[in-house]
Amino acid sequence: MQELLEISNLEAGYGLIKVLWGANLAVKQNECVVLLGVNGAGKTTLLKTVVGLLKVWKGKVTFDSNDITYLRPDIRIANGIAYMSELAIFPNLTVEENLKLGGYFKGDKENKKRMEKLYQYFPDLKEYKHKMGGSLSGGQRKMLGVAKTLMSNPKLVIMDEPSSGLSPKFVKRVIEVLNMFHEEEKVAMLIAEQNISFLDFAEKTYILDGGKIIFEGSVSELKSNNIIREAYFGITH
Amino acid sequence: MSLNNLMLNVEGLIKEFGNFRALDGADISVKEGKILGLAGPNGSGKTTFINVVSGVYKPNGGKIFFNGKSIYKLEPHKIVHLGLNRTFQVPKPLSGLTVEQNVKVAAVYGSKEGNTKDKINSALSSVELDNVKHKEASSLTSAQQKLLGLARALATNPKMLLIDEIAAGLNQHELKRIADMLIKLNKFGITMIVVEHLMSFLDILTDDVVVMNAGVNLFRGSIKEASMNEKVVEVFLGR
Amino acid sequence: GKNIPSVIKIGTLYASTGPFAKASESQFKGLKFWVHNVNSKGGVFVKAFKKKIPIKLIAYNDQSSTATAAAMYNQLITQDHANILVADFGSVLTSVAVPLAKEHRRLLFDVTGTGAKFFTPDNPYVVLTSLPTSGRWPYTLADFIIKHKINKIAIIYSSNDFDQSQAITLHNKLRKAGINIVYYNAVPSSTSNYAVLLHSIKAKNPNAVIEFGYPNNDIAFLQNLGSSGLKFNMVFTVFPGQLFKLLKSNVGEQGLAYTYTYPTPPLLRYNKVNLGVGIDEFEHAFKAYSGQSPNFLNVAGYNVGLIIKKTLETANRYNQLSFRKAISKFSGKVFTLNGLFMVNKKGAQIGEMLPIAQFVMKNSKLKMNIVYPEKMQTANAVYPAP
Amino acid sequence: MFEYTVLAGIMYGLYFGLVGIGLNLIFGVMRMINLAHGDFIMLGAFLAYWLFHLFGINPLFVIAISCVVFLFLGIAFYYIFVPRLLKSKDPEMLSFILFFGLSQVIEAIIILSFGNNQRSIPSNTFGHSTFSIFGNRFPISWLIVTIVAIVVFIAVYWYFYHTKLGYATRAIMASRDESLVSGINVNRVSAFAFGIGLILASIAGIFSFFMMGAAYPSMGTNLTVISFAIIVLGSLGNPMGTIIGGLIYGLAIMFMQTYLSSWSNLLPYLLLIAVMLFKPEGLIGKTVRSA
Amino acid sequence: MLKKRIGSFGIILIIALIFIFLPFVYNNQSFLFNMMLYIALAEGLNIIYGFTGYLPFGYVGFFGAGAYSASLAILFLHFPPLLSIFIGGMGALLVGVVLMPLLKLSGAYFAIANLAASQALYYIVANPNLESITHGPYGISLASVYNPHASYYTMLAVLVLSMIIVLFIRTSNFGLSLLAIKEDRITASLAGVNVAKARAIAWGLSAFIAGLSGASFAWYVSVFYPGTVFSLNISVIVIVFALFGGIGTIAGPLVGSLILYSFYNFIGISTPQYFQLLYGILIIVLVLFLPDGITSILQKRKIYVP
Ligand SMILES: Nc1ncnc2c1ncn2[C@@H]1O[C@H](COP(=O)(O)OP(=O)(O)OP(=O)(O)O)[C@@H](O)[C@H]1O
Ligand SMILES: Nc1ncnc2c1ncn2[C@@H]1O[C@H](COP(=O)(O)OP(=O)(O)OP(=O)(O)O)[C@@H](O)[C@H]1O
Ligand SMILES: [Mg+2]
Ligand SMILES: [Mg+2]
Repeated sequence: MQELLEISNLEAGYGLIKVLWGANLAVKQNECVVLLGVNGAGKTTLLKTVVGLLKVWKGKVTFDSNDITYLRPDIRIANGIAYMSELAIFPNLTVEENLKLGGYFKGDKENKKRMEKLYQYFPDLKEYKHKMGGSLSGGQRKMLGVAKTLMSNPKLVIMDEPSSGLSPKFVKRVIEVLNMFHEEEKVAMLIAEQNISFLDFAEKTYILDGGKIIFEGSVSELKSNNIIREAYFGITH
Repeated sequence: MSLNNLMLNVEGLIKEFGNFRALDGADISVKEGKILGLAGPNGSGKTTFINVVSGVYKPNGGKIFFNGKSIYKLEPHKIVHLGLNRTFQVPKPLSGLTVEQNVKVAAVYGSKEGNTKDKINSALSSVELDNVKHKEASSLTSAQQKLLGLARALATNPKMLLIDEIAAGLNQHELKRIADMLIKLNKFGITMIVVEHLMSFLDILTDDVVVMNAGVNLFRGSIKEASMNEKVVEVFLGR
Repeated sequence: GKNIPSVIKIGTLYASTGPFAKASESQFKGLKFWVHNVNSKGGVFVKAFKKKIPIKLIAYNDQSSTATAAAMYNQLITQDHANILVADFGSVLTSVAVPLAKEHRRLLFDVTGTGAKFFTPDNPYVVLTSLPTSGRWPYTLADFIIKHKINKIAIIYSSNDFDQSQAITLHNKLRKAGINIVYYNAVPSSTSNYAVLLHSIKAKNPNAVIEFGYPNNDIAFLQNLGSSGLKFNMVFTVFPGQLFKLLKSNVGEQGLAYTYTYPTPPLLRYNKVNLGVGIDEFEHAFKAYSGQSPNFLNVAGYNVGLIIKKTLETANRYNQLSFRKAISKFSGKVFTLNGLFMVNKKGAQIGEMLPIAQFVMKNSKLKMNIVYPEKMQTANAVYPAP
Repeated sequence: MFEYTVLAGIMYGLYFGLVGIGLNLIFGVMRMINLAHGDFIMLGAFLAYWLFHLFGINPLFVIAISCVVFLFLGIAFYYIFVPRLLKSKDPEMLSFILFFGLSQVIEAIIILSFGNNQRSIPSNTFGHSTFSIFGNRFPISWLIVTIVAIVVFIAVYWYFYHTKLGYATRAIMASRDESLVSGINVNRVSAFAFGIGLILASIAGIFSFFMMGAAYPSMGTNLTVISFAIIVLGSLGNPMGTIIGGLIYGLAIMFMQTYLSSWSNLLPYLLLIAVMLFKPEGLIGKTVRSA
Repeated sequence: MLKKRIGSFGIILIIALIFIFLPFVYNNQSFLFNMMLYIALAEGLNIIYGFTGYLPFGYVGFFGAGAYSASLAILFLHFPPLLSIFIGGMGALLVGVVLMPLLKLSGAYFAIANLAASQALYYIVANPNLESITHGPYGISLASVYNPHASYYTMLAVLVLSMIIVLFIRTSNFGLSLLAIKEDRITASLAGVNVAKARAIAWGLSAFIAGLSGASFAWYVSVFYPGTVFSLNISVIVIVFALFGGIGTIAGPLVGSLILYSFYNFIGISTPQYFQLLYGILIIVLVLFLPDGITSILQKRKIYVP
């Protein structure tokens, strides 16, 4: 199958500090990729560079066979990428307005339909739809972030730690919802996560370390790698 | 259970935001030297509980005793001086200051006891941030910023800590490291309430958990009992 | 040793920006015009040296700021050693110069700073040249009202030194004459909307409305009056007589018709003078010099020049106290295009009385009549206003 | 008298809502304090003055011209200043200084080119007549200004709540970064909003003659200060709240003038401080959590 | 720390010596006086703005309060000038205490509320109804105690005091706690800092300095109007001076005032018509290209700026 997103030899960072040292990564059409990496490895930096919040220093990013390395973020989004950052929401807008902005490129009618669908999975959001995003609890914000990202029907969803801070019930719920969109709308996903429950649904995994990809492979390959098991899952045998 | 060795005793705590009750009469107590796990579905009021107990938000009713003394509606810095501190779920570093300066403020103003330099060094080494102490706090990753928050709290010589989801977003290996860190601190005599969603993490720390729901405590007992409790499974763990 | 200076240094300030810029620049231009005139004739005659000496004008921009003005006056005195010090326009910018001049024993020629407290018996180093102190302005106005037995008066004034001292004088004089004052209120100098105030005044049904304000206030007042549809028998404002063109362009001839004001040169035409030129000749020459017809402040600036000239011609010795003595000597004897020059012991101007004028419509053109005092009168007042 | 005061207060207040709204819009979208706001009002006034006196163009038509002129001006200023400013540590406070500089430049240029005279458009431009409400007579120009203000408010409301651009503008007000990744062209939308902010200021300027007597180059500072009072009374960062701020200001001034005239300039500021202390988010603002 | 303190003391000493002896060689005392005045005000503003992040848009309110308190002490209580200057400082401090609740506000809200407060104060003082107390719009004349030399050296003392206070804050833990408050109030309070008290102290010191400066100014000029000492321009100019140099240091406001005030005078004299234009352009260019002030050039090179 064709590559949807392709990152090659990516270098980027903040000010004078280089964080990514030539990362390579690819996501195929309708593929689900989980990006692992210890704290500080540069996962957030990588995702931000892909959506254009950070400048690329060196390397190339292609999406849908277009070179998007130097495009503005909004154009990348318009081309079919949806992004959920770690903070994920508009604090001064209501929950409902947040969701609507998730579907910025969609019509009102379509937005309404999608919103109702997402409310079914996240009843809290429905209950608080007129509350300000910024007054929600940490976990509620994550739910809002996830739901907001799914409002548009993108080709590729990029999420930065969608499950952190969610209660176990909602971690399951989020995985369920992502799975559903993955199947129904053939969305490709690139998700930076630490929660191992996400592995069950990944088709490919990458491990980022020190700004470089040090592992690429399927979940079973990952799980059978002893060193990685020790470093990432704390399982020692 | 005699009242004397309750380090923190909260009864019927109420907090309202407009006409919404985020805490609706929560009762939570911890004995000196223990670790209490605090879990519950998103939005159940865990962070609000910490916010109110630490004085960041003013309560609308109930009682809060720390070491036998009421700290109800006391200002945060006074509560800190009594020996109770907390960390934040969404980290709030002093962004423009260096890591070391972050901790220094706490060491100087948090408590009179002890040598400032020593307090800074030991707090930073407890959370393993000594290698980045000259970095600006804003350049740390969010996980590091949470640890920095813990270091600031430690530098105030706390008797008790309220820890809010310090392990969220970490991998299993890192979780273990943080858990060990907390256990070590507990061994030095710091009582704790640890808010966390991952039961496996709480499991390493303690066998005593409270599960909150909708602003009240739903369950108290061991983790095993919790995982078999119908209601807890229903609202928190999910089937 | 008597070494004769090659030039007489006159130091002054002006403001090119800020609230006083417009007025200050006009006054400055008048002074420059005078300097231009005397220098084209080889300078002024200085009696102490029995010799004509050219003038050198040193001028700085204080940008309407008193703090800057203080530093600049100081600069003029201490760095540039100006022989003669001329104040910037108005009380505010003059205020900082008064103590400085006194401290450095330099005679301050105060052109338009009319604040009464500048003039104290213990300070010989200030003299007001081109306007009376503001408390004296309404003397003739009060007489006019008393003489015509106009009762029920409304006085509205902006709360600043200049306007309040006029209001107080008028209030006291009318009270003494037993005239009923039905409305007496201060408004902030920043007031720009008089619509509601006018209705409050109308509610008291006065025969005359006297508004003391800065030019901004007068403009807003007259405009609001015009568009409100309200009518009063008599309306008086301060500035149409000083800044006629400005007021006319802002409120229109209709807005000024039948209102009263204090006329000043060039609206007042003093041609029989014993110092300098008369107003006709001045107007002509000034137009040739600057391309514009002069306003009152041009006259005021020119007038201070005339007084300086007379001072230098009169003083026996070339020092500041002799200058002051010389002024006392010719005070009351000099008549310029600005009227009679007469100062009291404190240096305050008491000669130039401000008459009362009324604008009338004649052949649908605006015309100004002097209606009081009688000896200057050119027409009877049209009262009540049509 | 009471009735008259209320009516005048409302009309005057609506006009002052117009004076403040552009400042609030720019603050809301960019978190920038446009200290040159009053100078843009002054520019609007001068544009109207010149067009009226040179070509006899009625102030109402100047609105259309100023929409074009100030939109371009706004977009240009946005691209020159804002992106750079946003990169600094404390854009909100720095904007304060930067726009102070800009206000100095504008004032200086106008004085250098036209002198520091007061100028006005005759108050009978819209005819000599007066109109009356409940037996109270007001100048016709007030009616026109009131109508203009209301139309402008409706237009702003429409822009914010019924156009995609306005919707995006509100999103940027809430969070610039999140807007970027929601697919909004943040620079373009903000530049447009900046332009609208200046257009609103200029419209207030066009009608300043009828509500404030005359216009002059150095009138800006005072207007900026009053605008601040008004937008905070309503709600900082919420443009529609400005209308409420304006009304309170207008009514307060008129009542003070009627009943306690010499203190009338004090009231808005006391009101402002009181609102800040007891309801700092403004009379209709909302807050988000701090921990 | 000790080294830094000594270094900073050196600067203060040099500045003091310069202003002690300069009048003997350069006799435009008013220029020197204003220079000292603006430095002191910029340092005073620095205390609250540079270290706690509260931008006092209405800083001139304290200045005016100081000028008026001192003048009234002289006129009504017949206090000697020096005592009255102190009363001026206390008057401003009192205003600061009254305005303390404003510190609950943050960012632009605070700046604007403070502006409103200073305007309110101005309109109260200038109100003709209070003529018997404040002389209303008529202004104040202190001709009886006029003494440019004594007031010059008083201003110098105020200047030195302001710099010493900033020095102390800059090099003490108290200063660090203020910086912590600036970054995040809640975090600072959980580090044990009594936020309300710390910022009240900074606020009070800042007000006190402005009050002393205003009082000295009143004595020096001896004739002034309410509009003179409550002019919003003073606030804005002082903010611009402080930012131009760079806030949070002693040197920043000092250098900023020295350069800009000289510029204001000398360029202002030679090219008056274009001065305002140049000044405006200078400010714009500075904010865009050197937003942290000129001293930040050194700081970026890791050179310590006292
Ligand atoms: N704004 C910044 N300025 C300077 N350095 C930064 C900044 N943000 C992140 N860094 C540095 O970049 C590195 C990578 O950070 P990044 O946030 O990408 O890690 P991450 O893998 O997402 O970690 P986490 O699991 O904690 O989210 C870290 O060393 C961090 O200190
Ligand atoms: N300042 C506030 N204003 C309004 N509502 C608030 C505020 N703070 C908290 N809430 C509400 O109170 C409820 C409890 O929030 P809290 O943050 O305590 O939950 P939590 O148990 O910590 O959840 P999580 O596990 O997601 O962090 C939520 O519904 C939240 O929206
Ligand atoms: Mg990350
Ligand atoms: Mg929480």
